[in-house]
Amino acid sequence: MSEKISRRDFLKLASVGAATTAVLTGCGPASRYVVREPYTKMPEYTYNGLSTYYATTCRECAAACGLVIRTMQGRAIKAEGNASNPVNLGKTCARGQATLHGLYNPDRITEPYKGIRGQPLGRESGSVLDWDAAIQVVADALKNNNPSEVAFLMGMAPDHLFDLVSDLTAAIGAPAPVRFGALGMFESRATLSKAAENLLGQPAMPFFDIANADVVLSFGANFLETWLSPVAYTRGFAKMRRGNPKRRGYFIQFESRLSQTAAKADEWIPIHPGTDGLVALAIGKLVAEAKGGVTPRAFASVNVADVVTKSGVALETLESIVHHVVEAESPVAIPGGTALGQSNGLSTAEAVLAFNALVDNFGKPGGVSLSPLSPNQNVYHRPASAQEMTDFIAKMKSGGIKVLFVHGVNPVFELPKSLGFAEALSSVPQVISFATFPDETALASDYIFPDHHGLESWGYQRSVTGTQQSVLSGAQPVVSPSYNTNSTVDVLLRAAQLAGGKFAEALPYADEVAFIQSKLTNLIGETDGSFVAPEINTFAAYFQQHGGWWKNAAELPTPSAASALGQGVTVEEAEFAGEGEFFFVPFVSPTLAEAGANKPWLQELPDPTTTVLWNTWVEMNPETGKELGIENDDVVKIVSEAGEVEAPVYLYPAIRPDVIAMPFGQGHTAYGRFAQGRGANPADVLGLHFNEAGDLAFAGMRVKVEKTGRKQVLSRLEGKLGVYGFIEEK
Amino acid sequence: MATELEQAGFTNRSEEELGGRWGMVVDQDLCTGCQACVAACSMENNVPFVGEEDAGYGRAMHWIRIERLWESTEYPEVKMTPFQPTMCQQCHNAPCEPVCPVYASVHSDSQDLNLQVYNRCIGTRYCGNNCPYQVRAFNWYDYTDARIRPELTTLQNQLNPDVTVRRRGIMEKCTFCIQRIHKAEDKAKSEGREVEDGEFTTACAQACPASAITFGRIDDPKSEVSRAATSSRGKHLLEELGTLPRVTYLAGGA
Amino acid sequence: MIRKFFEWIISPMGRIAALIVALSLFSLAAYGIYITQQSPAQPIQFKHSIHVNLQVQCLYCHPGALRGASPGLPTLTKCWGCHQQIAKTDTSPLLAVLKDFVLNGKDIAWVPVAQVPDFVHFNHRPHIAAGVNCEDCHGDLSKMEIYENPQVLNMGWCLKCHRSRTEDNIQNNPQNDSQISAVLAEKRTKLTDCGTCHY
Amino acid sequence: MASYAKPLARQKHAEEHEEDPRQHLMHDPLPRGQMNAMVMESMRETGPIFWIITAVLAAFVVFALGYEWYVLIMQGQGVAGVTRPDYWGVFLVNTVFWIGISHAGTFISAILRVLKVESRRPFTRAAELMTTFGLVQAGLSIFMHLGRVWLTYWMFPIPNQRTIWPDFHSPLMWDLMAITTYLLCSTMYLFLPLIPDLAMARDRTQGGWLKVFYKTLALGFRGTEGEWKNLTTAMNIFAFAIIPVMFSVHTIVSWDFAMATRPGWNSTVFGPYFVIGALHSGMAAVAIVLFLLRSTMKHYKYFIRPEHFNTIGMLMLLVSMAWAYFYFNDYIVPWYGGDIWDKLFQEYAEEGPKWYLWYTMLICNIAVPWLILWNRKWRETPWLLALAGILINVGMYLERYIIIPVGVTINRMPFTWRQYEPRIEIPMTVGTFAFFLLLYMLASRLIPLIPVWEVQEGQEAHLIRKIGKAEISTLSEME
Repeated sequence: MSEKISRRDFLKLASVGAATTAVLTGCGPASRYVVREPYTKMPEYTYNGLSTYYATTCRECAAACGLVIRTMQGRAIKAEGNASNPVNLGKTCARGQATLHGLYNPDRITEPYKGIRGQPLGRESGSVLDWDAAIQVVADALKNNNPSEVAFLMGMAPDHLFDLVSDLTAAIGAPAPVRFGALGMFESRATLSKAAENLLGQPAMPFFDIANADVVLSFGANFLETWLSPVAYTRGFAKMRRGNPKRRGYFIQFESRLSQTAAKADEWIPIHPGTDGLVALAIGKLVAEAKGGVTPRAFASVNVADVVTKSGVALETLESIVHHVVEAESPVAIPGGTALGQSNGLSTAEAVLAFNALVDNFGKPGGVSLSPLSPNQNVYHRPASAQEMTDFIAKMKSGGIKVLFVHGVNPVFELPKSLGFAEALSSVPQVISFATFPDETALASDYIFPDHHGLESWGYQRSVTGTQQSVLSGAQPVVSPSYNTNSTVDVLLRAAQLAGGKFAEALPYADEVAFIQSKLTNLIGETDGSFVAPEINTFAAYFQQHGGWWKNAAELPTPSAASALGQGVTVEEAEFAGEGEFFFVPFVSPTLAEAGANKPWLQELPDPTTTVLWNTWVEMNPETGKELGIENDDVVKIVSEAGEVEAPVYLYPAIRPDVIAMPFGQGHTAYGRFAQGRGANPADVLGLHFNEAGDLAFAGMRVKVEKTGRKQVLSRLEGKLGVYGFIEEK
Repeated sequence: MATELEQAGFTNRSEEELGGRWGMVVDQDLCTGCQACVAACSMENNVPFVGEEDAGYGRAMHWIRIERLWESTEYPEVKMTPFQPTMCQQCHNAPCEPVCPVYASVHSDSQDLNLQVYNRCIGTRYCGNNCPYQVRAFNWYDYTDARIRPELTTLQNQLNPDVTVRRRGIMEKCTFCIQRIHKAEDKAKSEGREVEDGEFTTACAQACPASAITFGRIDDPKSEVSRAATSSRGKHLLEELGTLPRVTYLAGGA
Repeated sequence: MIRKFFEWIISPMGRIAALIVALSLFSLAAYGIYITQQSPAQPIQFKHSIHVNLQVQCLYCHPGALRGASPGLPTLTKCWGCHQQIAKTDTSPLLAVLKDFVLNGKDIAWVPVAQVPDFVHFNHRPHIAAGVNCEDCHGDLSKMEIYENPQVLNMGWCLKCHRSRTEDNIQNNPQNDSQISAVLAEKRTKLTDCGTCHY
Repeated sequence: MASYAKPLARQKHAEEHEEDPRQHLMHDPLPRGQMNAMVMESMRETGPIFWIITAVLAAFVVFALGYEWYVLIMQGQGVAGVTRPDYWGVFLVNTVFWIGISHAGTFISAILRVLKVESRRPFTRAAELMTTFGLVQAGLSIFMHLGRVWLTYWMFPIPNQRTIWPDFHSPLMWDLMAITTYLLCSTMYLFLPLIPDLAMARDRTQGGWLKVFYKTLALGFRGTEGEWKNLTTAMNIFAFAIIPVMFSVHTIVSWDFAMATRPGWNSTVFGPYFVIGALHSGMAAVAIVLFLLRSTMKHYKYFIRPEHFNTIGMLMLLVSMAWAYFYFNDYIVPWYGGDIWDKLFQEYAEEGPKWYLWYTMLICNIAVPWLILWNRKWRETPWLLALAGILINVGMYLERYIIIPVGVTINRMPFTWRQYEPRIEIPMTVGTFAFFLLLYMLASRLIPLIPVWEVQEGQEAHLIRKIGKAEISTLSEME
């Protein structure tokens, strides 16, 4: 321990020394002689003055991108992409880069606490426990409660912890762990897999091979921002655009606002919210007619003229699109985002998949197929839909849950207020959080037993979608833990041992690494993988070294087109809840996503389309603004049937005049100094409306906009004078 | 080599243009404006964050910023210009260099880069004023001093020891990750060879998910960057000023 | 008041007083500069001379110098590796300090002396590769007990060497070979380039 | 006392209007002793108000230039309003402004002396003092602007162990050289004509530190023929030599901008344009100062008379017209050139958020002088002239403000265009004004602001003899 502490202090001091310098030399050294914290006991590998690189997995979202972390003298310095990981092939997104600001975040939870619900964290409010006591608490919680009343709520990432908990719950007869994340909610994953089940034959995450497509129709899927696996899809996009020297891929985006993805489209079609499915069908019908022959049943029923009026997409536009599609060798259509977050989301998804069936790209390069299951996985397990979360919350309220374990998710912030998770927590006798950061949920828990940061911990993570290969991405600690935290897996293992009996039997592992290796054993035989190893120790070593294990060949289950075309697809008109003159479109902030708000450099990054930093804004068309007498930076109140939220206005020329949009990611009431009390959370106004697949119809609401008379100047990277002109300022 | 570059996107075929050492190509048709390069650059080069108020006032320290303007703001014909990552163009005839009274902004003859020598800078800000691309960032406060910003004490563990941490009153800018250049050259030298193309790259190019940024030797006609630069879509920013930038932009659109 | 002062200051007495004040201020400043040039106190009075004269190679304790910027300091185990076998360790009062450090598992807070400011990116490797010996910069340690810099490590000193070694003169280029002089010229540009050390 | 004097310009004019020639200072001689006594008195007799004002000013200077500057240095330039792209702010506006003010001194005293304009005699020194003190403010403003002012010495060509010299390509280096030269020359040029008066003051002071002060500075001047000869030669040399320096200084200051690759700045006319602008503000400043001296200092009503205001007024009108011409040049050329960025630069000044500054500038710099100064009666009304002077200076300050912080918003990267709002600059700017005033007030207690000997020389040259009934002003060559 002393060695670790001394190293940490040394690092602090050295970096402070590097950063602070005497006034009179300005850029000069802090003093003539810096008395360095002794580092004479450092392990030999940090002794040579060179950097060491560790392969691990990015935990900022569930996409399972591989990272290679450059460390120097025991501290992580730079996150770089793992070039051999098929998901990101050496690339990273901004959040992956900023993961170090999570690791070295000043607001991490440093030791296990017995918290006081709702109180800000700190020695005065909560009392510090030691880990033995903490594990005792967990053990008692497991043992003294009826298994059916023990619940695990976990993050989106299908990782080793999820496997462990699944084993445990299965063994003791507790309900399977529930996985949830705001990203999953806004991506409508349940809808996608349901649509896949209905049309493609099995409940899996469909995979859209845009890399080899030459015409891409995206119905609200913002796959360049946060959708499913942004890095992978961005790679695909680049290949689609410039990969083929002969032909430049053509990309059309249907969305009611010009999102970052739409900004890259050759055609952005500001479509009336909720009519994506109709448009898909209409295009399909026109394509079928253009190709000649009999129009498949799926498209027979749709009335094009009717669609034109409803969607506000001119017939000429449709025809030009049809022309593109007919010309194309491998067109593909993607459903996602706001298109699925409607009351008719499922049928929209089905319509789009049916269109893909029509252009006959199933299983073909540049077409649609099913994402392969990752190694050592036999069935696709998707995160809970909002509907299922409501049931879960109902169970909490009814007292059906006596102890709740929360890890890797922050439902108090991520779930719409109207679901009432925060209230439901109060009716759960014991809530134990494993949060790394003091987020809202952690502060509302009885105990916080902080997990290591992702870069300090072992593990593996499955890639759900984004690559054609089957990938199991490996994680290993790149630095020794900075604080008195403990791996949740170890905590559960030891707790199970303490609890004894069936618990101990369920988890007969010495420690986290032993458990991970046990999960890897079935891969040892595999010969078509990224590496082959005779026995587990070698395999585990390679696994850490390569940053995971993946099949060399693409293996995509191919759906059958016939079944998809055979059945009729009817898209009801979307219903919009509440009254008000505007449609409300929340979208996930491309730079912050759901958990980035506590990383200062992510806050400092401008939103790609509006260039707003450090805050939340309301996107409104300037025309609308003129009508309502609202100017830039006027704080408006958005009132829906479910609630209200306030934020300053950004007059955004590229949004439908009847649509109000707002980014999700800010508006924390906790979660550290960089996030707390900054911006507003659009989830506060979302009402309880679901699509046919049980996903939240988050884009299916009407809202009112009220002036508050206050002004709050938004920080923008752009200079307003140059971008929007200076004359009218006079 | 010259012949290779003759059919180049380079419109200005002066001798300097054909020379040069390090170059970068940015494909605006691929750039999705995702800000990964900005984050990567800031992490690699110890660029401080300045907070909401200062960033809003124009003091953000980004060494690379992704610009976007509007071709038309009239709905529904509204059109956004392609995202344009703007970093120091490493001009061969750099306007920032001759105006510095103390050689803090100076040309590197061995690397053909614009250097900013932090410890020499006295903060006249003439270079920033004279830079047509407005890519220089000035340290308005001690943004990196943990005594002033206690939240940095832990974050500073992430600082890159290969890059100087700047203090107040100093101008700074993109360096083409010169510390990586030096590392690679050092390594190559110790193994008695030249630096190979693609052996290393800048932080932004390394991160870019769309591979919109290419970096390498432009005096080597076989290098990836040279080939990219010869695209007919190639252009330089503010070419009319004759600053001979080392960054080529490939136009967006079909 | 002012008048009084003026009258006093122009009186011989006053002039002498003024002179004394000026002198004392000057000498204070000089002293201030002087103390910044002194080597700091070290936790162990480590005698380089003994070790060097015992034929211990520099790189044995400072192997980092071969590869990178920081030469590194010997770990306790490295010190102890030899010293536990040396009888003198138990007798000598100086070594008692080391013994105490080792046995109580304390870290030795060495204070680096030959250090450059953090805006200078010095790297040992290329210098050693260029055939510069340790003593060329660090002085003859076989005669030095506690280490102190033989000269002020400032930019002029660095440049002096960089320039002299790349000068196209008789000892760098004995038979005035044009190729060699070209190489020298290139080296010179590189070695006098600000960006070689400052970035 | 060997010297030469020209017949008064308005001789004929005066006779036509048969006014009393004694209204001219040159024709209204007083005995030397009395005149010297008057000047000494005006320096000695100080009311409490004077000291109160001085104390207030001093306190403010300590606060603004002391404390505020300390804050600026310790916290960084961020406490000022500068940002990207407005890297340059009010501090440089002040620099240019104060250098402009400083031009008055040289112009009035050197050029008018060379041209033998008689009415310059009483107020050359007042103007020369403005030069020196103005330059002090200019220098301070530059240092305020520097991000790391404690390293300024790196700009001086001093041999150092780094073996680096400053870069003489940089216009800032030219600036440094020019301003230093100008400061030295103008100080010398202030000092030379001061010597006889210092000697006079020395002889009229008994004991005390003032005596020491004068004794030291008078360099033992006793007024022998030889001393006078050398002095006049030296003065003439400097009078001629300093004129090109004056022109070069402000031309070089203008190059700081003209050499930049910025739209609106990169213009060939900036040199003369800045010089004439400097004279514009300088002359106006002289008018203000003369008014203040005349109305505050004892006996000065005798020395400074309407005729002098009249001279200044005419010069102001002249310069104002010249300025208008150059501004028109600077405006029309890019307008015809049709460079999009230059056009935007102009549009931004006229129609941007700071449009009102542009209009105010035109009114103050052109309309005001042209309306007031064409009328002799008005020219000879001190307060009116002072008012015009104040307005013109406001106008000239705005002109610089539009060129630097406003104009700098416009560059070739519209994505970065931002507005500049001064913050700590405001108190510090006021501080420089206060400092200027303070220095002037202290000087008025130490040295004669009226070059007594010069006035006497003139008066002795223009004697009025009584021939019959007629009083005829004659001009005599004196030995």
